[in-house]
Amino acid sequence: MNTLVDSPAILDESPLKTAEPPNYLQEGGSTLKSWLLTTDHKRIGILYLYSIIFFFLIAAVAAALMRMELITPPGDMVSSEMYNRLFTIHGVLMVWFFLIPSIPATLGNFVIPMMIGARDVSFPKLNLLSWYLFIAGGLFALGAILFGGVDTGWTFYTPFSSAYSNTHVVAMATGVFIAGFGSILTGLNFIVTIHKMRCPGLTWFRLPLFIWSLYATSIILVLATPVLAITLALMALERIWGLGIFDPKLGGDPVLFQHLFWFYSHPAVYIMILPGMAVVSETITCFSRKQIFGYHFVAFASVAIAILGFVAWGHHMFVSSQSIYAGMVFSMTSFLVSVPSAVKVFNWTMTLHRGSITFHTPMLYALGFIGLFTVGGLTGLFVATLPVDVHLTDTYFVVAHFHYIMVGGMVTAFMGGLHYWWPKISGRMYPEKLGQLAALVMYIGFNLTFFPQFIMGYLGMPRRYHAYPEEFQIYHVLSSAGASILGAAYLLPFIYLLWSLKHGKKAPANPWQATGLEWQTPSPPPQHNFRNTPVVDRGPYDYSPEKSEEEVIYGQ
Amino acid sequence: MANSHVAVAEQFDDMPQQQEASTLGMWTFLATEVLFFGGMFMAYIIYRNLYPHAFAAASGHTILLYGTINTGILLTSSLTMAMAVYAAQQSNQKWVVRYLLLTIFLGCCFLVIKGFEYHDDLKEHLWPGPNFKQGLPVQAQIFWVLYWAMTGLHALHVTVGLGLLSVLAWLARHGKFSEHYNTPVEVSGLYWHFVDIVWIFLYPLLYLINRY
Amino acid sequence: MKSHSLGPKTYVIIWSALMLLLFLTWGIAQINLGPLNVVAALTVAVTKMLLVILYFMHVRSSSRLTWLFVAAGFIWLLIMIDLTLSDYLTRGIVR
Amino acid sequence: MKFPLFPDQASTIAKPIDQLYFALTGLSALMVMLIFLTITFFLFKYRRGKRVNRGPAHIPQTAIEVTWIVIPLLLMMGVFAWGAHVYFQQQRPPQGAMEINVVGKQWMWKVQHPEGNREINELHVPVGRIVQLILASQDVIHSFYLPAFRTKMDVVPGRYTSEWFQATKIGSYHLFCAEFCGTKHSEMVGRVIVMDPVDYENWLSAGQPASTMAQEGERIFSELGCSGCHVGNSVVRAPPLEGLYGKPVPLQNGQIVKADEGYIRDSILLPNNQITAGYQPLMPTYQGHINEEQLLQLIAYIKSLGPRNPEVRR
Repeated sequence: MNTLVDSPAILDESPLKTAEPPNYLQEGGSTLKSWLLTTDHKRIGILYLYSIIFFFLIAAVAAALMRMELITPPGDMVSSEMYNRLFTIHGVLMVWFFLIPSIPATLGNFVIPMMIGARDVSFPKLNLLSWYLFIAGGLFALGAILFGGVDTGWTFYTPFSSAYSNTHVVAMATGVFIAGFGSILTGLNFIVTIHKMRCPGLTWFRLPLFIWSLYATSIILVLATPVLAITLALMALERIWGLGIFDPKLGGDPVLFQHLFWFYSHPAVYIMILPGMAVVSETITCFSRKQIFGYHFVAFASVAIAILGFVAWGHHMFVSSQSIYAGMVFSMTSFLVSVPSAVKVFNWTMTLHRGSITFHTPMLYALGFIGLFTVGGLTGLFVATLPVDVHLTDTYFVVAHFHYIMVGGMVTAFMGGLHYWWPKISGRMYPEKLGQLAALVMYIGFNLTFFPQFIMGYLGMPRRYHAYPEEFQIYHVLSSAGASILGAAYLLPFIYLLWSLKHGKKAPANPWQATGLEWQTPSPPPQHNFRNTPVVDRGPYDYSPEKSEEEVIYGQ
Repeated sequence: MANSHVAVAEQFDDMPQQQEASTLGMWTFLATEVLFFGGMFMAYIIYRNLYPHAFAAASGHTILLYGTINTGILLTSSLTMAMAVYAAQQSNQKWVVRYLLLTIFLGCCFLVIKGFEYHDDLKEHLWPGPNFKQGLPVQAQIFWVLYWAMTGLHALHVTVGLGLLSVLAWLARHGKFSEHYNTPVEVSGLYWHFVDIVWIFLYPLLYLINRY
Repeated sequence: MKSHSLGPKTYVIIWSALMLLLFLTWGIAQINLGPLNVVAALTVAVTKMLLVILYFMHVRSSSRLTWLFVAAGFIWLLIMIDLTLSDYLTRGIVR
Repeated sequence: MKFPLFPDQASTIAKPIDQLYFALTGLSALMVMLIFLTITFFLFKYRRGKRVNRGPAHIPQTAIEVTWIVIPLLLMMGVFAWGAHVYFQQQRPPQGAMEINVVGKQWMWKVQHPEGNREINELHVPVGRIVQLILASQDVIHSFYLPAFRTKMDVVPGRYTSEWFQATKIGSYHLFCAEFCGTKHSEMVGRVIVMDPVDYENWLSAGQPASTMAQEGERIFSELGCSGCHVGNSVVRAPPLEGLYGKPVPLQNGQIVKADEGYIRDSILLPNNQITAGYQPLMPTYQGHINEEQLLQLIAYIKSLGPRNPEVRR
């Protein structure tokens, strides 16, 4: 049940006489200053948690307004200027200020050092700096929104962004640029931490798959984000000083901007899914009490996705006037990326075989993830197929496809991970029944919101349209109805999780009887995670379904 | 990123772990930097490939003398930086400071010369836009956009490096570095050498097209 | 603590080589070699870079992990350049 | 409220693309069923408290892994090859296409037929004819999207792109701008009207344009003073344009390029890049003196110039 030789000693030994030694929330005080100057990875994780929820709410309001506007065909509720700002706000905030930091910077920050038996990340001050960069970037973005917004879409395509838009493009790009450096530093911190801070006995193939996935994510953060930074900087140069590197009037090529942008933004899609896979590998094993099926394959699939993710970007540009031969190369590589993703799904499925399955909230989210990610992944094949994509690109089919991955995949996994580690983070249990209810409602709401968009997309409904021909209305109405259900499903956990902070049941050190070092220390953990450095002598997921059954049948 | 105390930072077990982590961290950061500059190098490759004549014509207006002298200065500053790291490893307090100051001096020389060069470039109307120098092909402006962006960003990196080195020199003067603890010097050295490497490529790409 | 076999003597030799290469690349640029000019200039630049990386940055005596990280940056850059060129070099072939 | 399930199939390429789409849908449905049924089965069979064998299963793990890596990989490559095959048909215009010029600008589509007819946000085409659109943008990137024809192409400033189709059904279909282009992006829409060829001829002549595109181009040609260098005996200074279109042009640097629309466009706007062998780079740029529509007219004029005197060309 545990991966430690001496875990009882760790749990029992307490240097202080009190029954409960201070945890990370108490040690160092609870003043605002103690939080804003903390270098504790757990506190930084929580700072991120609050910040990304803040940005999520703004972006969600933008989405809600858009869905309301789209209930009727004419653009009658908001003006087209407003609508364009709304989807830009939604895209920019969701991508850079919610999804990219969502699991890595919150749950990742919180559990990575604990999972590898370390006291903290390698560079705790740098970790705090990442958060401040994130916030500084966020303030620029918010500023850009408050002073009139931006209407370029999150893709900032030139020459519209560099020469034609009359909005605060530079401020928004600056925000993304700064936040980008925050995520580079987070990735750097994780890479070094995973390489250099593992506790004795924790070899690479004894690492939980969460670590493998986040390592793969960090590779992308470190190697892709700088290209986004320089691309946005070049775009801003044109806007500020007329240094038109992509300006067609000087012989510049707007399509080069797209190459550079997607060299970052396609791998970034995997920043937005690998951490979700990371969470699912943890929860699906825990709640089926099973060793993961094909550990090595799942681990290497993460790395394969990270690497292959870098060679597929051109599939966003099949109709951009790029060479059709390049299109073929990128189409082929896109199909290749689908294989390791499929391997993961198959392995999770087989993990359930001969398990001892319970349906706690994190498990429901994990199963939801598999379902929605499968649909998202399979529709990815449609848009990787060259001629089909020519028809589908820039339609609602693509919108539905990436929401299945990013919301159905990443947000679902984030919710699952948040529930899974909530006892560790807060020291309190969440209300289980409400959790299960929210997970089910989310599943229904999500599918109702986004499935109609596939059909609408094949019919030819273009994305980023403020008004549309009336034959698409039925699907927009269904989608908006689903969105309101989805909204409720996301709101519910916020309420009961906040409630549980005060009124939830006190959580034991290991409520799920999970393996993994983070469960071998009290909930909430002490400031430096472990009282003694743990020593590991076996691989992860050392579960026994038979033993769990005995506990059920013969009592604890 | 590394603590300036001789004591091992609390998240680490021992000094080797701390040093390895810092060095690995810097290498990771440099990989990031490779791709940061890489975006512009790629734009350069694409456009030079599309407009070889315009690039040759435009490059002819860069000031080869300044560029060459600056290359020599930066290469030499890499030598003094390497020597500073070596002196720190030998616990040679006096020479750490001297080599660091020498490196800073060379870095400043580079920036001053670059400043003169920029001044002359501007006087020649080589800033792209409506007042761009007459008689050059339109696409020459693309070259000059790249010139300003690449050298400007490089100069920014030199400036950051000078800041880092100044802090190091100050710390070294207070005897912070020895054979037991010299990670900051070594890690900053890596950064400085990287900045040098960027220039090693900028020099032939910007200054040396069709000089015959 | 890594033990470096490198000392001032090696550094000065490397520096001399770098200066020599600088002179060389400047000289070659004055001669018309056609397309070979670019090749020569880049060969010299790569050589200079390797000297700096291997000696000044101590990669020659570093762990395999460092080699991997050094390589990663350049390999990724090559991925970016190659695949983008796959577009630009084959554009307009089919009409 | 309408409840459409499938878009009109109104071009020759629509059918092969829809076949591919259905194949993918079938494949996906199969995969979804496979995964969902397996998971559901496991969830019921192995839920906690049920008496079943949970002992270690002796499954040939590596064999299974290799199977579910190789089979999807082969399937994927199959789909890729099929897709690439259809893609070539979709991208390569067949011989004998009639050309129509389209200029996208914020926020309208301006169409010019070679006969001189112009329309805005409407495109009339005859059924059964192969139509190739030459697309240009006056400002930002647009995308010319015809869902019923399953075709779409970005309209990129600074160059010509093209798309082709062969309409199979008479009717009126949506035209959308599919690349976000600013405030009124969603109003940059129109109709494609597919007509019987006879009706199309009637429509063309009913429009009664004063002059054809090439004639318009000829007017611009003399207005801009192009004839000063490119016509008559002055061709010593500038290359002659007669019969130029579609021919290979030897350049000063030894390269040979084909004189297509893109080449002529670049030669007018960015004249110093591709110098014809044997000439000096004397031509000034006409950037800013001429808009995209006039440029297309000018090119139509140059295209209309037949070979004048074969000996003059080098």
